[in-house]
Amino acid sequence: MPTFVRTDKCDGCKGGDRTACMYICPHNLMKLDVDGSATGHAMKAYNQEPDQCWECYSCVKICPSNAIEARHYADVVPLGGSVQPLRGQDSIMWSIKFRNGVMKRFKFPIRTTPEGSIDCYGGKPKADLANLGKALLTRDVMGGYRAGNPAELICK
Amino acid sequence: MPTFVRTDKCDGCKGGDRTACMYICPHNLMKLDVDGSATGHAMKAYNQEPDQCWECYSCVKICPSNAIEARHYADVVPLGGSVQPLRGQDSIMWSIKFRNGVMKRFKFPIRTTPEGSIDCYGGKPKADLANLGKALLTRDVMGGYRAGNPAELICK
Amino acid sequence: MAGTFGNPEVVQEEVDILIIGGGMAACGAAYEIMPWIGAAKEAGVDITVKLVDKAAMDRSGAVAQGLSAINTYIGPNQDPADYARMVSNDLMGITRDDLAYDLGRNVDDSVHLFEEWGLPIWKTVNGERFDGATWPKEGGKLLKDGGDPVRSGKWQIMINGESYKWIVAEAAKKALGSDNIQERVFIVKLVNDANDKNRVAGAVGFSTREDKVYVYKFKACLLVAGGCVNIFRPRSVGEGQGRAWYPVWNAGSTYTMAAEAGAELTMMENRFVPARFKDGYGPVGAWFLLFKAQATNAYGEVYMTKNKELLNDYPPYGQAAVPASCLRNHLMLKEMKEGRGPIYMDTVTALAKLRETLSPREVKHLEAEAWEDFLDMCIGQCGIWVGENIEPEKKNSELMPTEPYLLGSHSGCCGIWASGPDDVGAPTTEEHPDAALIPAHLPQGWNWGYRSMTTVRGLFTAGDGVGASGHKFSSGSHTEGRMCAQSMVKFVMDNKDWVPTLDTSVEALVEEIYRPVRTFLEHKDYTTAIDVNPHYITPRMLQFRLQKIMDEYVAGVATYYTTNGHMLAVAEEKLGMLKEDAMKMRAKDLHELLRAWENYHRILTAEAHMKHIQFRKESRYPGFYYRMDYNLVDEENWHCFVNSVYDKETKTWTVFKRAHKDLVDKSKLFKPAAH
Amino acid sequence: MAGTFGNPEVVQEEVDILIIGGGMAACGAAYEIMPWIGAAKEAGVDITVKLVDKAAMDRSGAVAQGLSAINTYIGPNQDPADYARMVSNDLMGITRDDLAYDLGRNVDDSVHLFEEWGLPIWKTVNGERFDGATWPKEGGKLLKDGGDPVRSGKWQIMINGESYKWIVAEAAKKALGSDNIQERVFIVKLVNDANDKNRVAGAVGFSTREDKVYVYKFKACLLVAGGCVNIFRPRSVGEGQGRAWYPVWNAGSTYTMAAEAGAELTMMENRFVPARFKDGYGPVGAWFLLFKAQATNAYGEVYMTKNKELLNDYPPYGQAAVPASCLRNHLMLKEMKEGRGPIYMDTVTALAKLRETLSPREVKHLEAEAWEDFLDMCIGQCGIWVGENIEPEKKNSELMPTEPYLLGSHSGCCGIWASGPDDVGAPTTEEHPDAALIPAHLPQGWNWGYRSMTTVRGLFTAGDGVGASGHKFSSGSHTEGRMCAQSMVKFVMDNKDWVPTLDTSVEALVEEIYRPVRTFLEHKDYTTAIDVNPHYITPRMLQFRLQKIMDEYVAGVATYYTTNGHMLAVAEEKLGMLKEDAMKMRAKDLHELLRAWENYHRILTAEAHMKHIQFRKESRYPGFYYRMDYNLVDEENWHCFVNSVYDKETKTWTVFKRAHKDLVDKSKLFKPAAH
Ligand SMILES: Cc1cc2c(cc1C)N(S(=O)(=O)O)[C@@H]1C(=O)NC(=O)N=C1N2C[C@H](O)[C@H](O)[C@H](O)COP(=O)(O)OP(=O)(O)OC[C@H]1O[C@@H](n2cnc3c(N)ncnc32)[C@H](O)[C@@H]1O
Ligand SMILES: Cc1cc2c(cc1C)N(S(=O)(=O)O)[C@@H]1C(=O)NC(=O)N=C1N2C[C@H](O)[C@H](O)[C@H](O)COP(=O)(O)OP(=O)(O)OC[C@H]1O[C@@H](n2cnc3c(N)ncnc32)[C@H](O)[C@@H]1O
Ligand SMILES: Nc1ncnc2c1ncn2[C@@H]1O[C@H](COP(=O)(O)O)[C@@H](O)[C@H]1O
Ligand SMILES: Nc1ncnc2c1ncn2[C@@H]1O[C@H](COP(=O)(O)O)[C@@H](O)[C@H]1O
Ligand SMILES: Nc1ncnc2c1ncn2[C@@H]1O[C@H](COP(=O)(O)O)[C@@H](O)[C@H]1O
Ligand code: SF4
Ligand code: SF4
Ligand code: SF4
Ligand code: SF4
Ligand code: NA
Repeated sequence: MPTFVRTDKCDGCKGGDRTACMYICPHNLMKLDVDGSATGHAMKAYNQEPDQCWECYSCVKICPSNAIEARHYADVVPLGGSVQPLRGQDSIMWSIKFRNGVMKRFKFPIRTTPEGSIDCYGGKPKADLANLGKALLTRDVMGGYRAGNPAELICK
Repeated sequence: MPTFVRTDKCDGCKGGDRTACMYICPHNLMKLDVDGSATGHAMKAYNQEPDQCWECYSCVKICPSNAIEARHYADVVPLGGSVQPLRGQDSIMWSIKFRNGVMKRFKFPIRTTPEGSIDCYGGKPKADLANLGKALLTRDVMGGYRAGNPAELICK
Repeated sequence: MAGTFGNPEVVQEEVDILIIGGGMAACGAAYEIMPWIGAAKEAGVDITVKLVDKAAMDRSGAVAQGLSAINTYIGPNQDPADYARMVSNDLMGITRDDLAYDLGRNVDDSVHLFEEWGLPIWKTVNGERFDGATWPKEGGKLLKDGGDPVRSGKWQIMINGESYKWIVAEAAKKALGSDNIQERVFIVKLVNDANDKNRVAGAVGFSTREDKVYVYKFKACLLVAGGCVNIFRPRSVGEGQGRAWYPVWNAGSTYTMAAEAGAELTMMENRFVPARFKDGYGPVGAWFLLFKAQATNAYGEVYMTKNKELLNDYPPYGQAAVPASCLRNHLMLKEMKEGRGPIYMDTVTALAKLRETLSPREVKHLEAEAWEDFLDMCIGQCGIWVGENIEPEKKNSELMPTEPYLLGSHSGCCGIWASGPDDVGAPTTEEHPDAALIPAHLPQGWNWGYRSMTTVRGLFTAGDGVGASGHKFSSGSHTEGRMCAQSMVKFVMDNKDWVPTLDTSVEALVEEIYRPVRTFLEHKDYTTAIDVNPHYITPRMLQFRLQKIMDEYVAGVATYYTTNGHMLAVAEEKLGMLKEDAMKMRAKDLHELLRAWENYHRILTAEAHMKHIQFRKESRYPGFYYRMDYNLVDEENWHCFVNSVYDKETKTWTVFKRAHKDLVDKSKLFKPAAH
Repeated sequence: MAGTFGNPEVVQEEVDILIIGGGMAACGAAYEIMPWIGAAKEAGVDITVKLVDKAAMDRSGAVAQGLSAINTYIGPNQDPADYARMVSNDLMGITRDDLAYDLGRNVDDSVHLFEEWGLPIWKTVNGERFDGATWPKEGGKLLKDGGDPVRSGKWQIMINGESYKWIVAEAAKKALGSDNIQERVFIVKLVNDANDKNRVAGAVGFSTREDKVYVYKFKACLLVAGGCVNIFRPRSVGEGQGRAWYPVWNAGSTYTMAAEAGAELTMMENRFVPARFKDGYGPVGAWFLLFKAQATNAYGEVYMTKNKELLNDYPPYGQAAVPASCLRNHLMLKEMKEGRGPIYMDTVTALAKLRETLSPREVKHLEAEAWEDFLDMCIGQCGIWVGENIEPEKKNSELMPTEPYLLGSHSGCCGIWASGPDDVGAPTTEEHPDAALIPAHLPQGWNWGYRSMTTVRGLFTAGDGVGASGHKFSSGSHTEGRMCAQSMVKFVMDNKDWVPTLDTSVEALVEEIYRPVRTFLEHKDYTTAIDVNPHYITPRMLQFRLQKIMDEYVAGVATYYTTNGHMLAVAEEKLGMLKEDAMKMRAKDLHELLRAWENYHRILTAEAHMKHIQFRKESRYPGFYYRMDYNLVDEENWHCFVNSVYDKETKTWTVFKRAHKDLVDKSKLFKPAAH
């Protein structure tokens, strides 16, 4: 299911020096063809190694022009289906088309806080070197420590 | 073990309209890169689909410039060996180099008559329509018919 | 002048006889046909012939690389009946004795011609063996004059065969004349006659070098485009996937075109899974038979001895003096499955032993002989040896059963149901409980007028094309081609006023053949990378998909050759979708158009294979494949042929039984079954 | 300014702490470390830190795509000891209770942070389940405030996890600050200290975007570059080969770099062979545990029931209430091997049953939940569903065991031998018959001063890096990273005057890293086609070769996961040559340089795997792999860790045993063995 870039939609991220898809692909697959020498389509992006694509959709989800789609890997999957997301700030919408034409749509939450809003240490204790290596910083305020029943430890 | 073409040796069969390697490859793999757009090497040949190469050596044997060699298929075979023929009119010489440097040479006959000398029907009987479908044309003169013991045939 | 990529020139030609393919069978036909055409001309009938090959005849087909043995040579001391028995035995009893017997009595003639033409054939002179160029100096004789070939096995004789095809093609080309030969045209399909749907009237193909479509009309056609390679995933999947055992370029064209034309296929469930030198696919015959090497498991145990009790599971076949190829695999596979691999060819012991018994001169040649066996026909295996530093006298080599191949001339017997000789006692009627299920338009019995004609009028075949025989090899394929030459001349003379009329318009045929090109041109700019596009599929990916389906569900290597009815049902569904998707193949150039149509041929051949395996509710070829839901050889219910016809309109198969009959006594093959 | 392709700019940087990787563990470390660095600064010690990731942290590592569950959440009602027991049980008894227990008591803290940061976690409110955005309106609570998560299994809780990594990375990036983060740099190797060869002093890598080599010096380093994918041939070999279960981009960097630096590895024989939805690799956890689906053979038989007697072959492990993952595979494989495949997940029955028991509102969500499970973490599986017209309520899907993966955080336990907590009763000495074979420079016992330090001074690891534990998953990996943060700050403070000195010159390092580039530039014009050249090998072909060796000889899918000592010996020889050939890899651009070094990392990891399997003369993980020459779980001789060290000079491995010890009572897991 490698991704492909639609020529009619990609604008090369408006000529910025790094494109969104190149920025995000965990496997370094997306590439901007600056002069068109690789694809014949200058200033548009392409997947430079489709058979290494994990189909993680990171590029699909991030593209500001919705120019990236996936064609399920042709050596395995019959043609004609598509699975396309639209990722917003707090939710993602999936449009799903079967080979036989059946359509489905799903919407799922992705985040309960605004993007960029994380306040890492707000309301958290200050680190105290005396505790270094003894306990995670936030275990008291976040309540995540499970002390355990000492009787369960054979040698203790 | 796809074949490769050495840039220093291939002369594009001197610009003839069909090259020897293109002529011979049973799988249509060898191609002349007329303008260099495919390989960067104009008027030289290349193997356009190495992973479909049967390693039949037809191209290797026919190249008038000895420009074609084989690099044993790298997804299977450790590097460093080579198996290279020189095919003459009546015999073929093989130079064999192992990965570890061991060398061997072999020479084998390939033909007992001069190339092009076959006289198809010389000394053969004329076809007689009365025999059509009854016996191969040359079975009497070439002595190849084995009549068989009729007793072996159950229903006859 | 050729057209453009989007708009090919259309070349229309009418001949009396079209030969599709330029391999061993085609060369045999080409050689044999001209004198008979000459005779016909003298009798006032002008017959034109054309041979079309996708490649160059000098090196096209299975023998491109050469061969190191001629595997079918009867010689003066064996009977054609012995040969027919051997064929039957190796193919688990279900072969056509008429075809094998007929081949056996004729095949040596071709071999004698090869020798005359210049093929070097080893000889034994005064008990010592000499290569094909040396024996004349030692007082040896030609085969036809009683010369003594070097037998590797009962049927095989050794040659210096690097130029085998080159030599055979020279004779064929000289005979036909270059005007009657068209190379680099790939035939895509046969066209039925407009007035007789059970008859062929034409064929259509395209040039792989120029933008041209060729439309041929004819009275008779010899379809000899070889067997089928690469429908199963090969064991090497990178660059090495081109290294198949059988020629990677034979793509099932024979079976698919015949099926689409309506010809009856036979034994398409059969396959050949050769045990070969691992990775290089080097042949084993010379090692087993000439060098007398043994194959062992990783612990040095000879599995043919160790596991011989397993043969008792398959009476009477297991009791044959030489167990069938599939049964040899069966015994090997037991070791692999139970974790006692790798399997080795014990070359070290074999060569050491030979050194003890051969003459000093022969010992000198021994090493060269071992290398020549591969250099003549499987150079890739030498590539493995040099890369892995294997000198066969010092280090053993691994063996491995390969992915399955479909063919009718080597040790397999799938193919087309062909008319046999009428003088060996073959049945002429159909008498068995299911005879009524045989579609009515099909002939009764094993011969229907023209030797080697298929069930479709005017369509002939030979070599890998003829099913239910096998073990013809290079020489036998040549011979079968020669027999076809005569039948076709006869057929044309009998039909001299008949005019072929295509059942499809030339425009529609051209449109169909160039569909992958048009699909590409229409959609290529939709995406930025031409290989990933929702509107089409590359032939390469299509091939991978086919191979994956066959490998995983139709008893490929992935499952140690096992399948069952459920897996076959899944395969059926997946192949169905693949066939639909094949209509969306793209071709970005003529080379890819070639790959597109090759793969279409592969798909249909694969489907036939699957349908036949589905129909035959037993495991006739243990070691080649196992239906685990019917894991036995069921002589009572399945000692019969499985045949089929394809309907190109509905795209469906009708599969049915035909009765088997022995024309020579097989009991001579078997020792009595162990308790 | 960057250099040129042939002549990269060299960037040298000295920091106190280098974090290699940007995945779950790295993000945990990044978050936890800054307050402690702040505290150190107040105490007068300035500590600098840098995080280097080959990709972009927002979507790097295994969680790039998202996840649909957090698989390790203890909750208030289970004990860390229960968790340690589960880990041990699933990994056939050989795990480090100290590591698992320590993780178990700390892991929930990270989960609570994730929820604070914005990760939607499903909740049960008044007996009904709600997604992570809906429960607040229904009166649900945060986990930390006693909210009730939706448990799929005993340890797993459901999330809406599409943005899981994005959220966790946001916290990490904010904490560290962008100046301390370098993305798109691939670290190739660690550099030992010139004065202490058992200590790390630096690391070297290259930019995948600019012609730059990065040389880092440091006091401490956290190596958390994930597990290892693609050392075995995947089942799909065309375009689909990118579709692996675990992230295709994690290439064994963690294990290889640690080994080359001299760190002791542990349990590298372990692997994970997940049973997954066929071809798409869709996860099965939610289907089994949440939707209560059953897996059957082709005949509808539930193999876990049908074959349960097989569990008796493996006492006591077979008697666990939940059989280990490998044993579940073992029962499935029996069906496949005996020809009763395909295996199916019976989604149809499961969904139909659920409809009967859920509330109407829940039923409405059921279909969406089934799809979300894949859309959140394995979109490719939905690709299969749409292509094959599979609606899970109407048609069952095939399951299949995959090719093997090497990892330490999921259901596997290979990795690096790491120092554990000192308060849970772990051994501090080595007492077993073979203790003398442990190389003398290695520590005794399970803790040696700094939590999560490897046996190499200054080198720490977490997540997939830590061996002999497993079942940490995303949350546990984050937690282990956090523990490392503290240890590293401590280590740096304890070594504040120590100055790192690289044991290799910068020039030599640069030369080595850019060797594939130079090889390419030097030889590329020798042949007309750049991919076939006798002077180099493409990383792609090298990878195929590696996968073929591992698949065929080291218990890949080709042999149904079986091997033996002979096959391993062949693998050893072939891997040796492959390692030599790796020196001849070419890189035609920076992207290929990345692939070259990834594949080098894969080779060494694969070699470690092979050496460990060779050493452990039993079959500890039936269903993951079988040594057919020792096809049993041998508690008497092999209830122990297998550990190893690599010597980068001689390129050889030393493999040895370490004693295993239970720190929590395992007998609670087992019912008495059936006769
Ligand atoms: C590949 C191979 C083959 C053999 C062996 C080893 C190896 C490695 N061995 S050992 O294993 O035992 O070692 C043998 C051996 O030593 N001795 C022997 O006698 N025969 C052996 N064979 C078998 C024979 O070669 C085989 O039986 C015959 O060649 C079969 O003859 P024929 O049926 O004519 O097929 P072909 O492959 O020769 O020719 C096919 C032709 O068709 C063309 N073609 C194909 N599709 C076409 C299309 N669509 N349109 C137009 N043309 C289209 C081809 O170009 C070719 O011309
Ligand atoms: C892929 C995957 C993973 C999981 C699951 C399904 C699937 C399909 N499942 S389910 O199956 O159960 O469905 C889980 C699930 O639902 N719930 C859960 O909690 N965990 C699951 N995992 C497991 C966790 O994801 C896993 O345990 C953790 O992510 C492990 O964390 P860590 O050890 O940090 O590895 P990482 O992959 O996150 O990060 C690796 C980082 O290293 C970078 N990197 C790698 N090599 C490098 C180099 N040489 N130089 C520089 N950087 C270099 C990477 O870019 C990355 O940043
Ligand atoms: N072990 C064997 N026993 C008998 N015949 C064999 C054996 N191996 C190969 N042959 C025959 O030798 C010829 C060439 O074999 P191969 O190289 O396997 O194609 C064929 O006729 C095979 O049937
Ligand atoms: N020699 C044969 N040829 C064809 N079909 C056969 C043969 N022997 C048995 N069958 C088929 O096997 C099935 C059972 O046949 P029977 O056992 O003869 O009743 C029927 O479908 C027969 O058509
Ligand atoms: N059949 C099962 N029985 C028990 N636990 C399972 C089962 N399948 C999956 N799991 C667990 O569920 C979680 C996710 O599973 P998976 O999707 O297989 O990665 C892991 O913790 C697995 O160990
Ligand atoms: S992110 Fe989208 S618009 Fe930007 S370069 Fe990539 S494909 Fe084009
Ligand atoms: S889907 Fe993922 S792996 Fe594939 S190109 Fe996009 S970001 Fe890269
Ligand atoms: S035959 Fe040789 S010289 Fe001629 S084009 Fe081919 S490689 Fe070049
Ligand atoms: S070796 Fe044979 S298949 Fe390969 S390119 Fe040469 S002629 Fe073609
Ligand atoms: Na042979």
